[in-house]
Amino acid sequence: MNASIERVKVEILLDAPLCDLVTRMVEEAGAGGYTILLALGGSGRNGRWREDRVTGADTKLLLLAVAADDIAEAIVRGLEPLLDSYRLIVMTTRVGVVRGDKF
Amino acid sequence: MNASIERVKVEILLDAPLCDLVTRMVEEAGAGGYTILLALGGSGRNGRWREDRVTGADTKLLLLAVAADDIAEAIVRGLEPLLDSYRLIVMTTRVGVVRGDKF
Amino acid sequence: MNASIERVKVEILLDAPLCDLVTRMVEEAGAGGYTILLALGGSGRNGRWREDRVTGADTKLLLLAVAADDIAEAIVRGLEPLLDSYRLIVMTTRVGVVRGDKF
Amino acid sequence: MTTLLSPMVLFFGLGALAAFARSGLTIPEAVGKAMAIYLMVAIGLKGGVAVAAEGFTPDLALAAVLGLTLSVVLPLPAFWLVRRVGQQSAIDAAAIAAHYGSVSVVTFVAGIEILKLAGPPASGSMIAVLALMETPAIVVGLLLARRATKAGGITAGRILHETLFNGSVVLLVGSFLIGLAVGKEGYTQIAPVFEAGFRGILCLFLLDMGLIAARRLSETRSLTLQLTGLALAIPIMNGLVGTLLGAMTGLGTPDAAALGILAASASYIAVPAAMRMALPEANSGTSLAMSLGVTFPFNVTFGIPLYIWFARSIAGS
Amino acid sequence: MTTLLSPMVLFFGLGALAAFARSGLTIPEAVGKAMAIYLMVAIGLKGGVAVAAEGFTPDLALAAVLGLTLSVVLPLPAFWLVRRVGQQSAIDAAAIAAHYGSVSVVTFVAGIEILKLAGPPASGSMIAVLALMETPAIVVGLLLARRATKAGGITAGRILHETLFNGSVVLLVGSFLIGLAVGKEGYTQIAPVFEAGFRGILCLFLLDMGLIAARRLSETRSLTLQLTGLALAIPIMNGLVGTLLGAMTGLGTPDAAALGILAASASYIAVPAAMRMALPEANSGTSLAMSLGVTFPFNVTFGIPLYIWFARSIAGS
Amino acid sequence: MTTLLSPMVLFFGLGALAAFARSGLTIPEAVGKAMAIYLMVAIGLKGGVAVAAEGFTPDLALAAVLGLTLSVVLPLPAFWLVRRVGQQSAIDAAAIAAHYGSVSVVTFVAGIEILKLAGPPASGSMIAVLALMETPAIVVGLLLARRATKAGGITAGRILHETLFNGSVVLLVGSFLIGLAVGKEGYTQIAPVFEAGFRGILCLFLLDMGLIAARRLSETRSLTLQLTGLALAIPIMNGLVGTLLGAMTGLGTPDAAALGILAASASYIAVPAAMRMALPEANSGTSLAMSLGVTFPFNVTFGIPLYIWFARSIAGS
Ligand SMILES: Nc1ncnc2c1ncn2[C@@H]1O[C@H](COP(=O)(O)O)[C@@H](O)[C@H]1O
Ligand SMILES: Nc1ncnc2c1ncn2[C@@H]1O[C@H](COP(=O)(O)O)[C@@H](O)[C@H]1O
Ligand SMILES: Nc1ncnc2c1ncn2[C@@H]1O[C@H](COP(=O)(O)O)[C@@H](O)[C@H]1O
Ligand code: NA
Ligand code: NA
Ligand code: NA
Repeated sequence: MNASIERVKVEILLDAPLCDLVTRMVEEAGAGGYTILLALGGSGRNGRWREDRVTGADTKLLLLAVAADDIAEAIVRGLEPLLDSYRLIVMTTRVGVVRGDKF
Repeated sequence: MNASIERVKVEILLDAPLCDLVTRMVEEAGAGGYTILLALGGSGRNGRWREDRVTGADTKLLLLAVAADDIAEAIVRGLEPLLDSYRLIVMTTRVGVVRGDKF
Repeated sequence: MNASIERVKVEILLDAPLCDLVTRMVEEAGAGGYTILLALGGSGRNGRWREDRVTGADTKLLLLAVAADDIAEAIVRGLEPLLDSYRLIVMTTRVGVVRGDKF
Repeated sequence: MTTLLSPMVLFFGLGALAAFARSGLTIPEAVGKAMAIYLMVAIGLKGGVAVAAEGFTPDLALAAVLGLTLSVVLPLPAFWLVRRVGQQSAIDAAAIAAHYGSVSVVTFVAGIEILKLAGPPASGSMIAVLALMETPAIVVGLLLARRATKAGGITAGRILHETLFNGSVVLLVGSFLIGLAVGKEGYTQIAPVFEAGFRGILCLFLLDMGLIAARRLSETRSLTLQLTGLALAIPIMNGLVGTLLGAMTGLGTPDAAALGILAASASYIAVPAAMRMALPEANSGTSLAMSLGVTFPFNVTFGIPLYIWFARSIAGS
Repeated sequence: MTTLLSPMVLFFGLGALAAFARSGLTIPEAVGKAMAIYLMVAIGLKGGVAVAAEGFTPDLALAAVLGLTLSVVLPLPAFWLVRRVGQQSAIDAAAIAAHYGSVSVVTFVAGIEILKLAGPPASGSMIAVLALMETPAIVVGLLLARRATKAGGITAGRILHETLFNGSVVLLVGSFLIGLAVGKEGYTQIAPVFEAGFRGILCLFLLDMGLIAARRLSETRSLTLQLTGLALAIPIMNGLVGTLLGAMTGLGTPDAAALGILAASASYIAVPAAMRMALPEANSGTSLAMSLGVTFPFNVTFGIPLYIWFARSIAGS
Repeated sequence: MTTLLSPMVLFFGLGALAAFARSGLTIPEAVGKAMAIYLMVAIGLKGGVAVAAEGFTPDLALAAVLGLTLSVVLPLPAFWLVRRVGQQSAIDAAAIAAHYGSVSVVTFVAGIEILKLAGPPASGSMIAVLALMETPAIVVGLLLARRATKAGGITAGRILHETLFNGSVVLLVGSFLIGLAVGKEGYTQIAPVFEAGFRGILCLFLLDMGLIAARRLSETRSLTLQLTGLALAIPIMNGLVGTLLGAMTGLGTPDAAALGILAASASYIAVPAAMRMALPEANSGTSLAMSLGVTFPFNVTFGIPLYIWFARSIAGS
């Protein structure tokens, strides 16, 4: 795709109570923006969960930020200390973007 | 993965009021289908937003279409004139799909 | 990204009534976990649909599981017999993950 | 016909018009579900409280037997018609037949209210009949499809379980039993929500149903003229047969009308979900367009008054 | 001023405080929409029932003409002020002007209730005026932006359709017509939900609006001092002009106040959506911060009592 | 015991049965949240209106001091028991102890209603005590975990803020203050929604809670026999201690029972969220399975009647 530039899509699966903390870190790493999706349910080592819990404490979110390589790396590095204790999942994918100058 | 064929996943982040317009363009580009997810919130150059706005005007959607290379390119090309004025974000990723004949 | 290991992200678009069946199969293939997002609407060969149907029968979900190559392959192989009759869409993408030992 | 000008039918029409005019009006799914849950709990409770007062009458047993019979038998002519007239495959015809043998809670609720507006109401025990009629047609539909339901490892037991314990059956039966247990005195303390609110919420719910039915109709690609005709003919036929059967076997006039309404109504919640699992090859677009896009609106506007009129005519003759 | 201590205003304040204190309190979007739908249906129905009783009076025609005129004319001074004082581009100024020419249903509903608490209520027909005032300012705004709205293949017809058939117009007008059709007797059967619940739901809805308005205000990046001043000055100006116009042309005092409230209110639902399509280059952050973050709270707390007081003062003089 | 046959408890049981039968019944999260918001606003308002009528009594100050004391002290034996009997790590035990020192709004609301059904109601000021008891146990829990809460840059101040301003505290306290401000006359205009609807909505909410608690119980992997025993023993112990303390210090019988209910109840909303931030290593599965899956159902069915009976027995002796 000719008009397209390569960038990194960082996807972070996180618990809702951590949202403020994680978005702050993403912004501090220099990301120009991010978008958050709501997860409906899932399963992991701590058992199954679904969204229709009263206790918002284990609602999960999927944060998605498109960024240049160095910023993506800064995001991931910034989160690393949190990964184990907060059980975040972080994925990075190379994607083509149009309007690459934006990120 | 033996049974898998390469296709392009096009992801478009768009404002809800543009949904009709963008889906029409995706269909006209020849895509066999698409799926839409709701974004819960985000942040960009225009500040933060969250879904619990009364004003649906800045609800964001994530449209996702799997397509063959040429169709994906047509989708992206078709959207290009809209990108700046409507502040869409368009990402393309190579993905493996099963049932590749479908797309 | 130095700390990052390659894994496969398997994305499965499925009808809500099949959720139990598919998650069971994903678990049986050995995946350590998965996360489910709700789709809001879409279009395919069977026409358009949106989420605000009473009839939950055609609500669509997007299941997302990060797994090692062999497990991802097992997931896809396990689902293959269902693909045509249940009209699932299965995508696989190579992603970088941190905490790769987890998957 | 005065029922056509009742607020409930008018709100249904408003929703349909809004959808056809491609208005941006939408009602969030969570809200639609909340209203459905409210209506089912309210109707279950009221039925239970009524039966607690009336006691279990022979009429209830009779109505139950009639309902079960109808739910087993009605898929058969529907299957035959959809194959012959509708030109559908055996699997599609079986799925559609299951929809028409089963029932629609919302059609029933609307019917009960229209009955009440027009004269003596149906007895509370008809809610139990409603619950009994949800499942059998699904089994008959699967038998008609002439195949073991083992696609993708889904067993028949699994599907039966899903159907017997689907949300609306559990809510209806559960609330019915709670109403039975607490009786009139227990009900009084929680009654305001379920009594005063009922018709207003039903209006808003029918507004939503109008939107949904009309959108389904305008987005479908698989509805032929023949299938549209059948989506009108089958409910009329079933409704008249149900009413007649009730009247002939000695149910009271309102209960005969209610049985007709149940027979005429077509499922668009429980059956589609079951078919999606058990007969995934069936085209769910076709069956939903018929039951939700054509039959439901027809019943709410013209069908219900017709079955009531028919029940009264037989009784008067 | 007693209205400031009414539960409605206090709940609005609670929501705003919760947002400023960065409390975790949120009201799910589906619930906010449900309450908005409820309020619009209730107010439409009541208006229709009232007009069914009152009949179409010359006052209604007069109020309609006045409302349309205001909606066409008011964007002009707003545009001029936003360009000069606010230092915005023509496109941004046009978008903002459209917001102020159009109306806010919630401001209107709150105003109607505060009017009712304080004395004789506005007549039911003002709901029709509300519906008439939603759209014209959008057209004027687009003309002010001096460009054919053809960005990305979106035609002017398309935008007009979206605006004329947007959800709130359809609900308001549809419920109004249903109220007109069923009249007082038809309304009685569904009234409990829409009467008894109204003020309580309005409280909860204003709690939500307080949260939303305050969050909008604290998250915005584009609100200058000048724009904040204009977001206070324009509604005051428009409100006084609307009230005066109503009083001078002979509308009753409560209707003149209601017209002032409509003129003063700024859209934050229909217009932003239309502008997003038609003038995508306009900064929606600025216009929403003004209409939702500043003007709406001002109107709910100080503006509405001011316009009511003004209407009474003219009448008393 | 008649309270077990109250509609509220029966709906809770229906929800639990539906979940255990793996029925498809779900109540959308938005709807559950809406009901929770409604209940908290209603209970806050009623409390405030009651205190506006009663005035601030010395009893209120006494109840506040008792509530704060219990919330600080009760985590200590719970921590010890969970470490010794439950064999959990210090961090897990601290998190669990915080849950049991804090309170559950829903248990309290159910308790207040059951009290009211059975005799003289608790005084409105107990709502203020409820709000006071949400936070202190969290601080104690963090101290028990013997570590500065600085994981990932989250400061103690941040966590305190999140807890003090969490949604339910803000809603309860805010509505309480609004009730206090508007008094009986101001409340009358909005009362229908909050009075007539209360018990019916509580039924539907408990239906949802039954589903959620039972699902939590059946999906958990970390609940041992010992932990299940503690999830029954700790609330009984706390409930009896709270009731006794209230009775001995001279609170009226209903207020002593209410204090017992508060002491017995375990948080499953505010505390889990705080622990997720402050003690992320703690296994939230275990603490939620105990508080939501075991203690909550126990309290709603057997615990509340027990504490009420105990309060009356002491008073009668
Ligand atoms: N780099 C990014 N990655 C992901 N989402 C983004 C990014 N930049 C912007 N967005 C999303 O697009 C919306 C509009 O962006 P903007 O036009 O920069 O205000 C934001 O609110 C985000 O939801
Ligand atoms: N190419 C595609 N890309 C993304 N989603 C698709 C695609 N094709 C189909 N879908 C989704 O799958 C659903 C069923 O597709 P179909 O079986 O073709 O009707 C559609 O409603 C879409 O939500
Ligand atoms: N391999 C995975 N792929 C996708 N999501 C996962 C995976 N593992 C865990 N999750 C998600 O992360 C949540 C917490 O995981 P855990 O910490 O393992 O309990 C789960 O409930 C899932 O939603
Ligand atoms: Na039927
Ligand atoms: Na205006
Ligand atoms: Na406690």
